Amino acid sequence: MMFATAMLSSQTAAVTADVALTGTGEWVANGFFYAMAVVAIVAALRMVTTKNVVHAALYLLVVLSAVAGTYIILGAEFAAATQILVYLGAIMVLLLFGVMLTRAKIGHESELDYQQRWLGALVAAGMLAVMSYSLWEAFGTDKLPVDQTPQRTQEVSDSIFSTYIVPFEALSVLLLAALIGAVVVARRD
Amino acid sequence: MFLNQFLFLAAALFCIGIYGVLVRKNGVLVLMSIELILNAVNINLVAFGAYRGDIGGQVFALFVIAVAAAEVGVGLAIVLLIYRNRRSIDVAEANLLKG
Amino acid sequence: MFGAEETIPWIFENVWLVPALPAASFLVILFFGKRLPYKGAEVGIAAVGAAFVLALIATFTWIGDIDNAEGGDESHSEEAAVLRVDGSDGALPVVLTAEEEGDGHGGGPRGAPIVTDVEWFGIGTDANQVTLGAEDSVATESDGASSGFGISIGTLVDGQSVMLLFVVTLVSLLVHVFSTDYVHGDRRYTHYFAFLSLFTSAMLFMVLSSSTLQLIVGWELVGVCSFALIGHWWEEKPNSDAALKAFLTNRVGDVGLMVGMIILYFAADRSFDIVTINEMAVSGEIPTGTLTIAALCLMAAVMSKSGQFILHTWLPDAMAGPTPVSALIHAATMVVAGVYMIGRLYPVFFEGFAIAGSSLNAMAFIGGLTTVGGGALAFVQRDIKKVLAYSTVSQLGYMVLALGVGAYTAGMFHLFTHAFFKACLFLGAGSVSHACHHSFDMKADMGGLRKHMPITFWTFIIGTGALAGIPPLAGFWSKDEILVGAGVFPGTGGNGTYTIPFIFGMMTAAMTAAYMTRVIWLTFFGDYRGHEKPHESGPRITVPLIILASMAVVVGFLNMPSGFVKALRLPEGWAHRFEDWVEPEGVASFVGEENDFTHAKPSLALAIIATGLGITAGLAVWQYYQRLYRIDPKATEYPNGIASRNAVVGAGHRLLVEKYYLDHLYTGIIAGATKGPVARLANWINQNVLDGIVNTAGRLSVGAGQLVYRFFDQAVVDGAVNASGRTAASSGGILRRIQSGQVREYATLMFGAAAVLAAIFIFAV
Amino acid sequence: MQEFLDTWGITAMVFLPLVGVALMMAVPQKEESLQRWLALAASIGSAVVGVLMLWNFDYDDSGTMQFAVDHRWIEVITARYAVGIDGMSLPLLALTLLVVPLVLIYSWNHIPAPGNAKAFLILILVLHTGMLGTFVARDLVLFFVFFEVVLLPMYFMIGVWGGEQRLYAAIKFFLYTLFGSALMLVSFLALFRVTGSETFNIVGLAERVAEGDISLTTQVLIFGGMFMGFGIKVPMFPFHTWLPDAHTQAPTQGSVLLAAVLLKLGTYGFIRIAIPILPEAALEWAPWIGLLAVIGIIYGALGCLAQTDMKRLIAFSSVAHMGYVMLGIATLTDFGINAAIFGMVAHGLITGMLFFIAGSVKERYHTLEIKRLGGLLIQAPRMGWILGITTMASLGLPGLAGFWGEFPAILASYDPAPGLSDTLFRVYMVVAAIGTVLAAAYLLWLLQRTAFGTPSEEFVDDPEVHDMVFTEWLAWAPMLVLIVVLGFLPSLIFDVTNTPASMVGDAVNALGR
Repeated sequence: MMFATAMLSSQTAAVTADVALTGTGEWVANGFFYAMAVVAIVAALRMVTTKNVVHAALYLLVVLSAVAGTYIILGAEFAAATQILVYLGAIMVLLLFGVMLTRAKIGHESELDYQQRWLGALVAAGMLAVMSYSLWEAFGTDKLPVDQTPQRTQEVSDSIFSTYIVPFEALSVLLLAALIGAVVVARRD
Repeated sequence: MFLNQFLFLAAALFCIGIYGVLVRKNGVLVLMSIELILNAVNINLVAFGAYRGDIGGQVFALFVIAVAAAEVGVGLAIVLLIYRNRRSIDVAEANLLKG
Repeated sequence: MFGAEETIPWIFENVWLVPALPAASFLVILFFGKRLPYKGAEVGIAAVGAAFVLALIATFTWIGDIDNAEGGDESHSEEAAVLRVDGSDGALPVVLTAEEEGDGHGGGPRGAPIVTDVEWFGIGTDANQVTLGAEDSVATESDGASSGFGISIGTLVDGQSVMLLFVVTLVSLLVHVFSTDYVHGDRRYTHYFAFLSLFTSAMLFMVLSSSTLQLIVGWELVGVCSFALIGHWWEEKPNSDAALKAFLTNRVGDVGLMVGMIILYFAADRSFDIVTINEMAVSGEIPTGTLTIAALCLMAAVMSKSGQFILHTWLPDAMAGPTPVSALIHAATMVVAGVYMIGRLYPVFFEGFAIAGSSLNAMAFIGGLTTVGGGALAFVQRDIKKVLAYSTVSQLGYMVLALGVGAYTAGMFHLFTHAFFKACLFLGAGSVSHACHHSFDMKADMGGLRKHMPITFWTFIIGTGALAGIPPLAGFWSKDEILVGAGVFPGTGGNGTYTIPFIFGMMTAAMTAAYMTRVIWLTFFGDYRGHEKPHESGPRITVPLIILASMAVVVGFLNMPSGFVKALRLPEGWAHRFEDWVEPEGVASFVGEENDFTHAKPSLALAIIATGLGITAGLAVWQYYQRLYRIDPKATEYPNGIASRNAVVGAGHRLLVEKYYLDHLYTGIIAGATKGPVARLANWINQNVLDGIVNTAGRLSVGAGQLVYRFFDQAVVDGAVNASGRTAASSGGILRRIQSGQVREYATLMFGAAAVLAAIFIFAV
Repeated sequence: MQEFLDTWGITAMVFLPLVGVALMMAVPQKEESLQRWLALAASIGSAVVGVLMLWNFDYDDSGTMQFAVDHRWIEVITARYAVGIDGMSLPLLALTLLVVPLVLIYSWNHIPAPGNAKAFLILILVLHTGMLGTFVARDLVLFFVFFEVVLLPMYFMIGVWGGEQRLYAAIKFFLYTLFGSALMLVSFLALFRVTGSETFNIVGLAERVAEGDISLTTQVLIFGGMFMGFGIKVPMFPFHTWLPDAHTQAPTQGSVLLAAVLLKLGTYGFIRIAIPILPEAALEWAPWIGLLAVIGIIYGALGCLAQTDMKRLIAFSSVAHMGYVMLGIATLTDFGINAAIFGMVAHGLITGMLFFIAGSVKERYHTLEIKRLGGLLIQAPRMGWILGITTMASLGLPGLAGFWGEFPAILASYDPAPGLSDTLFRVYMVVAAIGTVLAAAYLLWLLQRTAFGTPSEEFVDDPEVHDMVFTEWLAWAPMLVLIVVLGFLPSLIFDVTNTPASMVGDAVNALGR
């Protein structure tokens, strides 16, 4: 249904013979989003079900990249870039190191899950049901504003250093504390 | 584009993360699942930011990313500590909370 | 050099003979090879030898033209021009069009590309080009005659292609000779030479292509030859796996190649012609945005073909092929196809990536990353060929880096020098393995070989020196030029944009020397660790080695900086010869745009620092192994090394051993998922959903009543009884386990309760 | 000579096989070798007439119908016997004229169980007439008749000489195609009615539609009927499920004919009938056809990766390859349609070749289970090499025929006909390009698992496994040569097809959308 309308609008847009951005752009963005969403969800599912720790980490990498893709669709290019840099660059390496430092087997490991997987699945499914229902009730078919210009990096930095300066500073302190804390906790005495 | 398509994606990732936290034994895997949850939150933040035309959503997503980095650092440190003390990172064996 | 009235030298007109000779030899070997006295090897050598002679003629004609033009016509600021020849009538070579822009007076500029084209096929009509809304849209007129756009096939001769002609034919010839001994008595000796010929022909075809379509054809043909030669011993699965991996990884890049070339085709008003595309890219007729997208797509092709990070993983695996093949294809020629393509379409990349601009571009960054990432991996290999393979990856990164920072000549020069010293190293490794009973394991089967095989040893040392950039060997000059070209070091005259690539380049300079010292020590020093006594190889192996090693000594002097020449009081004409010969100043030139294409100024201090870094790193590794030797002459690593003592270093070491887990990502995750779950899902949908609909449509009409009966009577009534029993039992189980003291169970409870509560709030309140 | 060809040439070519059938009927069943010679003679006779016509064809005028005959036929429904050849049908005719004799040669010592060469060869000849007729028909009723003539022989071929599940496959093939044909016939009749035309002539109908004021909705609906008829034959996703079954169960000869020629009847229908008559509706349908085409490309490739049976894998690869053909058609440009015709010929040669090889492998190993095969290059080196070349051609390696069907189709979708969304088709382009990676993956995987490695233990000393025999050489060599020659000289086909393809493209352009 949505597809059909998108298709029709795409054709009319092309008739006006300019580089159609509104109709087809949305169609492409939607296609891209759903591709990303499917990749993210499939990879996430594999991540929590795979028997191989390193594969799980690599699946997480796929999820994180896909999420970065959705940021781009939402016009948040800086967030996407940060996602890639911080998550893919830093956190993934940390996790891989964690895997290796704890001498987890790189290959298959049979005993990664608890026996009662269905309980966890039940809870997760329950939450998903509740959330989906309430999301649908609350937002229904609300649309995002059409004229989405990418939010410029400059605006982001401007607001960080003006409106959100206090949280920013607090975050800096938190990072410092976490750094020291991690060193203290992991130090070999 | 609907707002909800992003929110539903986030909800799905969130619940998958919850599932991972609940069923995984390996501490590192639990941390990964938490990353998934945080990412779901981030999608929500950015999506609402775009919905309301407010830059704040993105800013807070950035904050969350930074916090996540800290969280992974501390979390891994704890996992390492558990590993060093117990030669295992099975979180099931960490049951000191038992009454 | 020659104006519109003059004729073009015979060799440039008929340069198609160079690829045609090996192609003919391929057919001859394929059909008659087994019946010939030397099983086809002689045909291959003769054909490639003849091609080499032709290439030499072409090279010296080109050099002569350039030097003559320089003598008579001092000003280099001629306007762009291209000499086009229509070869389709096969009649006298006449210059049809000497397209000159501006007030071209008489003689064309030096270094103008010479294009000789014949029509390949025609497709499409002009009417299609008329966009609607244009004034004179004549669409339906068709007078029956085939009025297609001619798509041409032909040759493009300029400095770059002549240089590659020389390199490819020379290395190929030497590899042919080397192979007659190396693969002697192989199970598929004849096929081996057939494919060497086919590869040489395809590579030359690609090098000479005048259109992007032809480039794609050549590009894929060299890929398939590489596939066949990597999988030469296809009886063993690892070999055919490596071949498949190489082909498939390259196919991924080929998607980029195809899309990029298609974009350029339409952007250049439906033309595949390389010169036209370059002209339009320089003149700004193609919007920069389009160029950027095209350049990014093409970059994917470069990444796969030229082994750039993260698509480099096939190249080390490709070492499963015979060693001469590795030397020819996976070191000297095919893998530089990506670099060559960047050079061919340099205006596209230059404008698309805004190389002269003020921000770091993808090409320089990828090149830099590759050069360091590849070099680091070389440290942990046991297999001598794999070290060389990663070193190739690293050096290819250098070339891409050079092109990415705008140092065109430096990149091409490094391509040129690298071909010789890396082929020398690979053939040297082949010679070593020939002596060590076809093992490539440095740690288990080598050591102390310098006494047994002196020629191989010395040529290998020269190759290593050139690779590590020890003056005055070839690698020093080209590497130094790249570092200078980054324009970061004080006094080199850049705008400081490329700091990161520069740092990567410096790091690699040190790393290269270090890991090559490791190879030398493990292979040639220490005590011999193999079983039977090694021996020096025969002349068919050593002579190519000596030739390549002497090339590795000499070719660097082709492009000395003028300051150096002055300092040594050498004739001034000796400076930057290579630059004069190869750097395009014809149509493909981009001088004069506001994004100017400039040359960096050489710096003596930088050369000293870079060389010093390399030598220091090499000496440190040397010291490391000397100490080890004093502990245990047969040892290859410390029994309790730092990697086993320190967990973090151990983890880093493991990251390298696991090759950054990229293979896990590709094979396990991407290929595994596509081949496994995704393909099975598609098949399942096919069998059960699509087919199911068809089948059910038939079956439903037959057995509906029976189904209803079965479902109602058997499933519902019986099922309800069974299910209620199960539910009761399991709910008791939950209650029993509630108080266990485990975080997980509390979490489960918490989330579960949250979900329930939320549900209550939503529905009840 | 020219006079004979102009008046009787096409008729002779089309019906010579039927003459052969009549003669074979008169010969008793046990005279097998005579039967073979008769069948071969009939097909070669037809081919000789065909070659004579190709020789006398005016290649500068490939846009118009040549050797055209227009004669009254069934006056009650104003159907006429109108036939002719132009640049669009010529390559496909040539393909048919080449493939059928080769199939007959291959059948010399490869008659599948349960034997009965007489019936088998007769069916091939009837099929021959049907296929040739479809490519020369200029009248919709005539086209329909020939289109349907093809069905029955194929049905019997699968149902009698097929594999274990032959009845299921045969019925599925028959009903599926018949379903599509029924809708197609309805469309033809509707077209006849709404235009008020006096004949079923294709050109006449196209002119009527162009000048008449038939509402766009009607046109779109009529196109829809044709789409079902042709699309099922192609086969397009999601109407392809008859194909793997039919291919897997059919005897080798049936598979080859099915892949080489029968599938092209569908695509040919699009470019000969559906698009020229209803260009406006084609513009409406094109995005959807393109979408199904690219889905087919990816989906067919994924399906291939999951197969364990060599023949089924090749069958699925047809879905992917015909996806490229349909993508070319969906762009509605001269480039795309040229690419489509080239793609049809290339696919016919390459996939036909692959089915030949699969048949010969099956005959030697008595299985096509990929994991039981291996080491073909050791046991039958020449056949292994041919398999290698053919897979390379199939994955679209430049220098072999497959590339020129694939690449121009991808190229064309960068810039589809005016009135179609550039963005949408560029997305298709990228997806189709990614499909080439998957194509390489499954084909090389097939090659690796069947040709490389060492033979499995059960077949190491099997005396039945031998290299190629004479009839195989005779049947395969022309196809291989053509695969290579067309790879280097694509102009052989593009020069013929360019004018008629451009005419179709122009007809769409002329709509001024």
